[in-house]
Amino acid sequence: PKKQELISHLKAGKNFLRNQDPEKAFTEFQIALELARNTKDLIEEKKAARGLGASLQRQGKYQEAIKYHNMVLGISKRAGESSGNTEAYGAIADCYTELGDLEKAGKFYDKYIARLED
Amino acid sequence: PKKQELISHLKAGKNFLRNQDPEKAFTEFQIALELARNTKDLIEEKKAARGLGASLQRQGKYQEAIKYHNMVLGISKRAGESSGNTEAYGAIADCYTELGDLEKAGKFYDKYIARLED
Amino acid sequence: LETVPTIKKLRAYAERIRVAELEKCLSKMGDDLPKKTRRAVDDLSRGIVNKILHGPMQHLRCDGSDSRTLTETLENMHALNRMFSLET
Amino acid sequence: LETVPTIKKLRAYAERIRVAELEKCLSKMGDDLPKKTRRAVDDLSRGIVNKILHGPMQHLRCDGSDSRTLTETLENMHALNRMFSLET
Repeated sequence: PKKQELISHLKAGKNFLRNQDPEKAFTEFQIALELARNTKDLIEEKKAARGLGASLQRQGKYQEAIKYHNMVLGISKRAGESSGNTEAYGAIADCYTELGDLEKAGKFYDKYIARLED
Repeated sequence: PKKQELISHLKAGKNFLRNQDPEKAFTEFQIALELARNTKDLIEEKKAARGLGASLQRQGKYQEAIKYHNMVLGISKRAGESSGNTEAYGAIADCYTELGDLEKAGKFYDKYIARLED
Repeated sequence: LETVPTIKKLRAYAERIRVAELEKCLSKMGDDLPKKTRRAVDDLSRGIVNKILHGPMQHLRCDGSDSRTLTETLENMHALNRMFSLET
Repeated sequence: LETVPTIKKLRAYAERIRVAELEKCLSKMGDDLPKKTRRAVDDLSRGIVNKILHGPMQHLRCDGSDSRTLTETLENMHALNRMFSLET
């Protein structure tokens, strides 16, 4: 039941993102993140963090978005499995590009590119 | 039962192609083509023709391969549905490239490229 | 560093294609997909895009320590901008 | 016309990736796949590859009627050869 609630918030968040409503998406992913943490569900926690990053990015809040994309990397480390990391590195680099920090963007793109062949 | 026999020959042909045995693949696709024609199954006939073209191409018999790739285009016309045509145009162009007829190859690549966005 | 924005645009270009084709595919496959299938299809779409992009992306990030590499990297960038209409 | 062999090589390059990823995907999805699913997945793989290749392929076939176009087309070819290691 908890799990189902969690999944339905993730789904709602994705739908809001698709329909260009990143504010509402953000709220959904926040609830999902909370639920995932309570149930110690790392896989869904990662999805929520990614959704939060994407929602902020769509709103132009790049600095905050980076925080959540970094959270994805952190969860991967804790979970011992790296799914979603390639995308997270790419997204962080995209954010730094938007912020005009091409140096840092380049460093994260390098990590992203190194993982494209896996 | 006829249909099942047909499908198993198509499958065998594909497996031989995958395992770098285009001669044996050719034989399987020939049987499949015959069966497809007997049962007037245009969709499977097209798959057999494509397989024959690919088998010949792998053997370096480009001129003959073109004949079968053209057969794919002909079947599409008769069937009134164009699945596989993009690939057939590309394959014909590949064959002409191998034969050194870059002019003709270019013409078929143009048809191929025009369909890439569909 | 001049090539960094091109990396971003090329990524976005390919991602648009990936998502559009993935949604087309999922809508054909019906609703009650097993999770395993859903995941395999998603991985397929990412795998193809990532592996195709790998070469171009790498060639936008040559370190430019000698001039030939830098010139080539910029040529790659200009060609990619043209071929994928990334500047419009 | 000089670009024609590059078109062939680029097609082959992308096709190798497509087939490898598709087989990985199908092996994950198990044996008794509904035909519709099998077809949708195949279409997905072709759709992504074709749409990504469309731009580069088009820019290898500019008709070369004026010199700028011809020069650019050759530059595109050289960049693609480099980026996808098509000459080795």
